[in-house]
Amino acid sequence: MRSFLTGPIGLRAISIAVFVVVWVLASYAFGPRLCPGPVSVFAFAAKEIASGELPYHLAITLLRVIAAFAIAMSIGLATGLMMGRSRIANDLGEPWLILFLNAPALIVIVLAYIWIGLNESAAILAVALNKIPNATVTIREGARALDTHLMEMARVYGFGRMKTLRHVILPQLQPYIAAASRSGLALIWKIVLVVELLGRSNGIGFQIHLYFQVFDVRAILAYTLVFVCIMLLIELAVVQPLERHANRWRPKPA
Amino acid sequence: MRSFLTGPIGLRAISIAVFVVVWVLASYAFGPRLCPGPVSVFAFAAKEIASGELPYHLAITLLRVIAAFAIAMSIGLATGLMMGRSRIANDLGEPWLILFLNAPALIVIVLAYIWIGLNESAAILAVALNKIPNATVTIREGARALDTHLMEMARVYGFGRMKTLRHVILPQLQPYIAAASRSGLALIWKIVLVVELLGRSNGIGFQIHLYFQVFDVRAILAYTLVFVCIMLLIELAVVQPLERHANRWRPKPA
Amino acid sequence: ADAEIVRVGVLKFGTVNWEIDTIVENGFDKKHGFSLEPVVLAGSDAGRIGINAGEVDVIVSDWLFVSRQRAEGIPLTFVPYSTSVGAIMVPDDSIAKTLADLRGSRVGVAGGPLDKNWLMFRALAQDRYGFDLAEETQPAFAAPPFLAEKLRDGELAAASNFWHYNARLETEGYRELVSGQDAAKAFGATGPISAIGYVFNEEWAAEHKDAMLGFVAASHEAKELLGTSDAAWDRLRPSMNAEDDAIFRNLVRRYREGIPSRPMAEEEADTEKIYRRLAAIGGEKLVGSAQTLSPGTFWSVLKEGE
Amino acid sequence: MGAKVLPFHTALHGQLGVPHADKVEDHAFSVRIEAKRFKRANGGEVEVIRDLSFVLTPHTFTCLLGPSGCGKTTTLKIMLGLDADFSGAVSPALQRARFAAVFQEPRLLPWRSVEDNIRLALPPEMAEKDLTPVLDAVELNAFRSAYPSELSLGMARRVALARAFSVEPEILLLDEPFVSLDEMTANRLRHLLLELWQSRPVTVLMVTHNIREAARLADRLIVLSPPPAHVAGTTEISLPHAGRSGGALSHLLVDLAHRFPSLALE
Amino acid sequence: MGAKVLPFHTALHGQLGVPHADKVEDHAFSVRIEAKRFKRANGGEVEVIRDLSFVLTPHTFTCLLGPSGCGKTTTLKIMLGLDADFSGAVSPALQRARFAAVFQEPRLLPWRSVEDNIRLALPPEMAEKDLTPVLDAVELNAFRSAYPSELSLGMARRVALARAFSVEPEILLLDEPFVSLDEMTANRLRHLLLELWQSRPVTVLMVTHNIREAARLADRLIVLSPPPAHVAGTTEISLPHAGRSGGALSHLLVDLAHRFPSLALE
Ligand SMILES: Nc1ncnc2c1ncn2[C@@H]1O[C@H](COP(=O)(O)OP(=O)(O)OP(=O)(O)O)[C@@H](O)[C@H]1O
Ligand SMILES: Nc1ncnc2c1ncn2[C@@H]1O[C@H](COP(=O)(O)OP(=O)(O)OP(=O)(O)O)[C@@H](O)[C@H]1O
Ligand SMILES: [Mg+2]
Ligand SMILES: [Mg+2]
Repeated sequence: MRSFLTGPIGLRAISIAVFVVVWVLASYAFGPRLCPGPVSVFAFAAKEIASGELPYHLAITLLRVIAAFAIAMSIGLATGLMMGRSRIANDLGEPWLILFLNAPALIVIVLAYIWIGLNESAAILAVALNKIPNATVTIREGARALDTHLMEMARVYGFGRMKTLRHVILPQLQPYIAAASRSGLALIWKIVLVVELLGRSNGIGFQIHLYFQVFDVRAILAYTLVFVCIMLLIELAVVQPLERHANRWRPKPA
Repeated sequence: MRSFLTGPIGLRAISIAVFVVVWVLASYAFGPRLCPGPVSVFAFAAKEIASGELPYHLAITLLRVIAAFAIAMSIGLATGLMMGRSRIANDLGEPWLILFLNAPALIVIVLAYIWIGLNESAAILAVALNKIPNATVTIREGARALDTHLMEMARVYGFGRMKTLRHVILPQLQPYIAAASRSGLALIWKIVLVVELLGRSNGIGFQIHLYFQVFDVRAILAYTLVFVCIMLLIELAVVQPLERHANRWRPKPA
Repeated sequence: ADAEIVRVGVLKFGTVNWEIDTIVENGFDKKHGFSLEPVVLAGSDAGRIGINAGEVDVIVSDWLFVSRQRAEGIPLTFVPYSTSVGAIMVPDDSIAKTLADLRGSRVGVAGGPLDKNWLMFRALAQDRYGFDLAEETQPAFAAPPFLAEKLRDGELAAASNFWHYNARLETEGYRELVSGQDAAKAFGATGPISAIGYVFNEEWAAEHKDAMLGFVAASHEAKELLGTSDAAWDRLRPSMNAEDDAIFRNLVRRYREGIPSRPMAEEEADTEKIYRRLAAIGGEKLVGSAQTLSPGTFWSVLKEGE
Repeated sequence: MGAKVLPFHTALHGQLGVPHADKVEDHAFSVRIEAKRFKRANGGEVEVIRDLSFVLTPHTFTCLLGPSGCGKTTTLKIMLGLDADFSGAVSPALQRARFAAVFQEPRLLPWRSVEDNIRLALPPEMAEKDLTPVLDAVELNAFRSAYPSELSLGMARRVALARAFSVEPEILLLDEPFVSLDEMTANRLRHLLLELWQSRPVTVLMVTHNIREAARLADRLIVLSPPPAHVAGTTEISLPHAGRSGGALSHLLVDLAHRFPSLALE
Repeated sequence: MGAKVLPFHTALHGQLGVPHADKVEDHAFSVRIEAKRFKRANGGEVEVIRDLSFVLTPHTFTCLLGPSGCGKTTTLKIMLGLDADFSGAVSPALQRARFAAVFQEPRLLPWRSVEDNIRLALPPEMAEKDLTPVLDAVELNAFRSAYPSELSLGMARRVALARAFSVEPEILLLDEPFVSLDEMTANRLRHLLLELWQSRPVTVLMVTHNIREAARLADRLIVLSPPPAHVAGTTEISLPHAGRSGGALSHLLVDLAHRFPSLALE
C-alpha cells in the first residue's frame, strides 16, 4: 500500500484528490454561483455529454487543435532548425520572428478572417501562425546547443542530410520538441478558443464564450474540465509512453 | 558594402525592407481600409505618441508584462527544476500542471477577476498563472536533460546547493531559459491584451480593443507595431548581448 | 429558382436570435420570398469581422459603427431593430438618485469608453450637473458579464450595462438610475430612438433588394407576433436562458417596449442630433473623420418606401 | 624481487588484518560490495560486481587494475557515494571523507574558465588559494582564463588533475589520470602525484591499465577479475619509490607479469 | 637498427619526392597547413600550427606524435574537412577520400544501440553487412543491443574502433585509439588493426603518445614540435612488423629515444 501511494499512480491520485478538496472548499467559500462544486459541474458535463452537445464541440475543437498543431510544429521545427544552424537564416528571419512572436493573437486572427475569409482554413491558419514563432524560438535554442562532436562524426561517416537529421539532430532536439509540443498544445488550445470566439459557430471556445455571456460558471468549468481531462489522458496514455520510449537510452537513475 | 549586406545588421535591414515592401503590396491589394500602408500607420503612431496617449498605454502594458514575466519565470524555474529532478514532485505536480497548462486564458482571467476583484493584482496574477505552466514545462525538460557527469563531479567536490545551482545547473538550463523567456514574453503579452480587454481601463490591449470596436485597422496596426518595435529593440539591445555573454564559452564556429 | 439566401449573424443567447428564430419557425422568410440562414456567432466582435469579411450579410450593430464605416468608404447601412438601450443600474437601496450622486464612486462601463450609452451619460452629466463622469467617477471598463457580477458583490456602486443584463438585475433588487432613452430625450429626441439595428452592405442590398425588403417585412411580422403572442415566447423560453419567471417576464416586457414604432425619417432626425453630441464628446476616436451622421446611414430604400 | 605476491585471502587477512566481512564497516576506508546490478535499458539486469571487497590503509597508494569493462569505475562511484544502489557497505570513515576525484573524462564545466573550474572545487576555507603553483605544475598557467572548449583533450585532463590536486583531499581517487598525455608530461605529473602523496596524509586509489605506471607508483596492486568482478589478487610492493627505475623496475615488471599474466606488457 | 632516421627535409624531399609546397595539392593525400589560428573566447587569437605539411603515401601506416596540446587533433580535423578555416591546402585526393575516424572520445550516438551506431556509419552499399565478426573482434557481441550509457569507457572506445574498422575506408585516422583499454585487449586490437591494414588497401594515420605502440605499428613516425606546431622530424621504420618484438623492438625503441628525447619512455 505504501509503495502504491508513493508510486506514480498513487501520487497522481493524491494530487487529484487534493485538487478536488480545494475545489470543494472554494465552492463553499465563494458559493455555488461563482464557484460551483465538482458534483454540479460533473453533472452538467454528463448532461451535455448525454445530449451530444459537448462531444460535438469537443470533436470540432480537437480537430482544429490537431490540424493547427501539426502545421505549426512542422513549420516551427524547420524554421527553428534553419535559424539555429545558419547565421544568415537567423539574421534574415529574426525581425519576422519577433514580429509574429509579438503580434497579438487577436490581430492575427482578425486579419486572417478578413483577408482569407471567415472559414475553417483561416481559423486554422490563424492559430498556426500564432504558434509557429513559439515553436521556432524553442527549437532554435535546441539547434544552437547541438553537440558539435556528434555532428562532426556524422560528417566524417558521410551520414548525409536525412540520416543526420533523423539519427543525430532530432534525438538531441527531443527535449526541445517535447517542451515546444507541450506548451504548444496548450497555447494552440488557448488560441483556438479565441478563434472560435471571433468567427466560428462551434467548438468549445464558442460554447465557453456563450456561457460566459450569461455567466454560467458551471458550464464554463464543465467544458474546461472535460478538455483538461482529455489532455491529461493524452499525456498519460500517449505522450508519456512515447517519451519513455524515446528516452529509454538515458541512464536509469540509481 | 558586400560584407555589410551579409553582416548581421545588413541582413536584418534587408529583411525589414522586404517586410515593408510586402506590406505596401498588401495594402494595395486589400485597400487602405483593410490593410493600411506603413505611411498611414506610422503617421497615426506618431500622432498618438505626440499626444502622449500611446506612451501612456505602452508604459502601463509594459509594467504589467514585466511584473507578470518576473513572477512567472521565477516560479516556473523553481517548479520546473523540482519536477524535472524529483520523480515524486513530478508525479504530484503533473495533474496540476496539465490543469493550468490547459486552462483557457479566459477562464483563469475570469476567475481571477471574480475571486480577487477587478484590480491590478488580479490582472497580473491571471497573466502569470497563464504563463507559469509553460515555463515549468520547458524548464522541466531542461532539468531532465541535465548532464549527470557534471552533477556527479559537483557532488564529489562538495559544491552544495547554491554553488551547484549557479555553476552547474543554470548554465545548462540557459537554452531552455532563453526559449521559455522569449516565447514567454510573447505569450504574456498576448494574455495581457486579453486581460486588459476584459477588465482593465488602460493599456495597449484596452486601446486595441477600443479601436477594434470601431474597426480602425490602422490604429490597431499602429499599436501592435510600436509594441513589436519595442520588443525588437529589447531583443537586439538587451537580450542578445546578454546571450552572447552567457554563451561566450561555446566553441566559435569555424 | 431557389429563394435568395440572407445570412444573418446572431448571438446564440442574444435577443436577435429570438426574432430570427421566430421568423424561421413561422416561415415568414419563405412567405416574403427569401430564405433566412442564421449564422450563430459567439460575440459582437465576430459579427463585425463577419460583415467585413463578407461572410454574413446582416448583423446587428449601431449607427455609430455604420456612420463611421460609411465615412471611410464602406457602404454599410442600417435598419432600426430595437429601441432598447442600456442604462446605469444601481442597487435599490443605493443613496444615488441622480448621475450627480455617482461622483467619486466606482462605476462599471460595458462596451468601453466609446460606448454610446456611456457617452450619452457623460453628455447628460455635463449638461445637467456640469461635471464629466469620466473624470469624477472611477470608470471600470470591463466585459458586461463581469459588471453585473461585480455590481452584485458590491465592488461597483453602479454599472452602465446593456439592457438584457439590466432586465435580469431588475428582478434582483436593482433599479435604473438613468437610461439611454432618458439621455436622448434630454438632447432633444422626440421619441425613443433605435440605437441598434440590422446592418448590411448597401451594395449587396441593391443586388438583393427583394430579399432584403422581404427580410425587413419578415422582421416586422415577427415583432408583431412577439409583441402580442405569449405563446410565441413560451416556445423561445429555453433559448432565453432565463433562470426564473420573473426574469423571463421582464425580458419579454423589455423586448416589447423596445419595438421601434416611429417612422424612420423621424428617427433619423433625432439620431442626427444625438450623433452631434456624441461626436463632440467621443471625438475623432469615436466617429473617425465624420463629424455628422453620414448620409445614407439609414437605409435609403426604406425611406423612399415610406 | 621487491614484489611480495600474496594469494588474495592471505593478503587481506594475514597482512592487513581485515575483520570479517560483516564488520568491515567499522574499519577505516573499507568497501564491501556483495553485489552490484544494473538495469538494462531493454529490461533485464546484469550483475557487474559480486563479492568485491578491499580495505585502503590510510596514507597508502593503491592501484586498481582489471580488464576493460570489469567494474573499476563502478567501484569508484560506489566509494564516492554516487551510486547507493548496491548491496554491501562502505565504511563510515569513507562516507565522511573529503574526496577528490579524477574521472575517466575531464568533467570540466564548459562555461567556466580553467581557473574557475579549479577554484569552484576548493572548499570554502581555501577559496583564496593561489592557483599559480598547481597551474604551473600542469603547464597551463597561460590558459587560466581559457574555456575548456579551447583546450585539447590532454590539456583538459591536466586541468582535471590540477583540480583534484589542489583541493588537498583525504582520499584521492584517480580513474586513468595519465592517458592522452605525452610521456614526458605524464611522467612529470606522476612525479607531482608522488610528491603530493608523500608530503600530505592522503590515501590514493588509482585505476590504471598501465602496469609500468602501477609498478612505479603503488604500494599495493589490486587486480580485479572479469565481470562479475571480484578481487582476483593483490600484491604489495615494498620497494621504495626512489629505487624503482632501470633494472629494478624491469625486474618488478617481470615479477608482476608472472603473477598476473593478463597484465602482460606485450 | 631498423629505424632509418632522417632529417625532416631529407625525409620529405629525398625519400618521398614531395613536390614544392605550392604544388602539394596535386599529390595524393598531402596536407599543407601554412597557419592555423583560433579565436579565443576572450578576444585575441592564437596560432596553433605554422607551416606544417606532410604527405601520406597511399597504403602506408603513419604515426603522428607530439606533446599534449600541440595540434595533432587540429591537424586531423583539417584533414577530415571539419575545419576549413586555415591557410594552406589539402590535396584533392584527400578531399575526395572515404574516411573513417576514431576520435579522441568515442563519439557514439547515445540514443542508438551499439549495433546501430556501427551500422549507421556504413555506406549504403554495405548496409546489410554482418557485424558479428567485428563485434566479436572487439568482444562486444553480447552488448550489440546495449546503449552507450551502459558501456564502460573502454567498451565505448572499442565500439568506436569497430565502427571505424567496419566501414572499409580509404583513409583511417585514429586519435589515440587504444587508451583506456587493458593491455591484453589493446594488443588484440592492435593486431586487428594491423591485419586490417595488411589485408585491404587502406592508408592509416594514427595519433599516439605511446612510442612503443608507434614502434610496433608504424611505417613512419611524424613528430610534431610544441605549438605553433610544425614537423620536428620524421622517421621511417623498415623492419617488417612480424619481427618487431622482444630484443628487436627494444632496440628500435632505444634508437627512437635517442633520436627524439622528448618521446622518452621514462
Ligand atoms: N576551439 C579552440 N579555440 C581556441 N584554441 C583551441 C581550440 N581548439 C584547440 N585549441 C588550441 O589548439 C592547440 C592544439 O589543440 P589540439 O586539440 O589539436 O591538441 P592535440 O595535439 O590533439 O593535444 P592532445 O594530445 O592533448 O589531444 C591547443 O593548444 C589548444 O589550446
Ligand atoms: N548504467 C549502466 N547500465 C548498465 N550497465 C552498466 C552501466 N554502467 C556500467 N555498466 C556495465 O558495468 C560494467 C562495468 O563498467 P565500468 O564502467 O565500471 O567498467 P570499468 O572497469 O571502469 O571499464 P573501463 O576500463 O573500460 O573504464 C560494464 O560491463 C558495463 O557494461
Ligand atoms: Mg572505467
Ligand atoms: Mg588531441
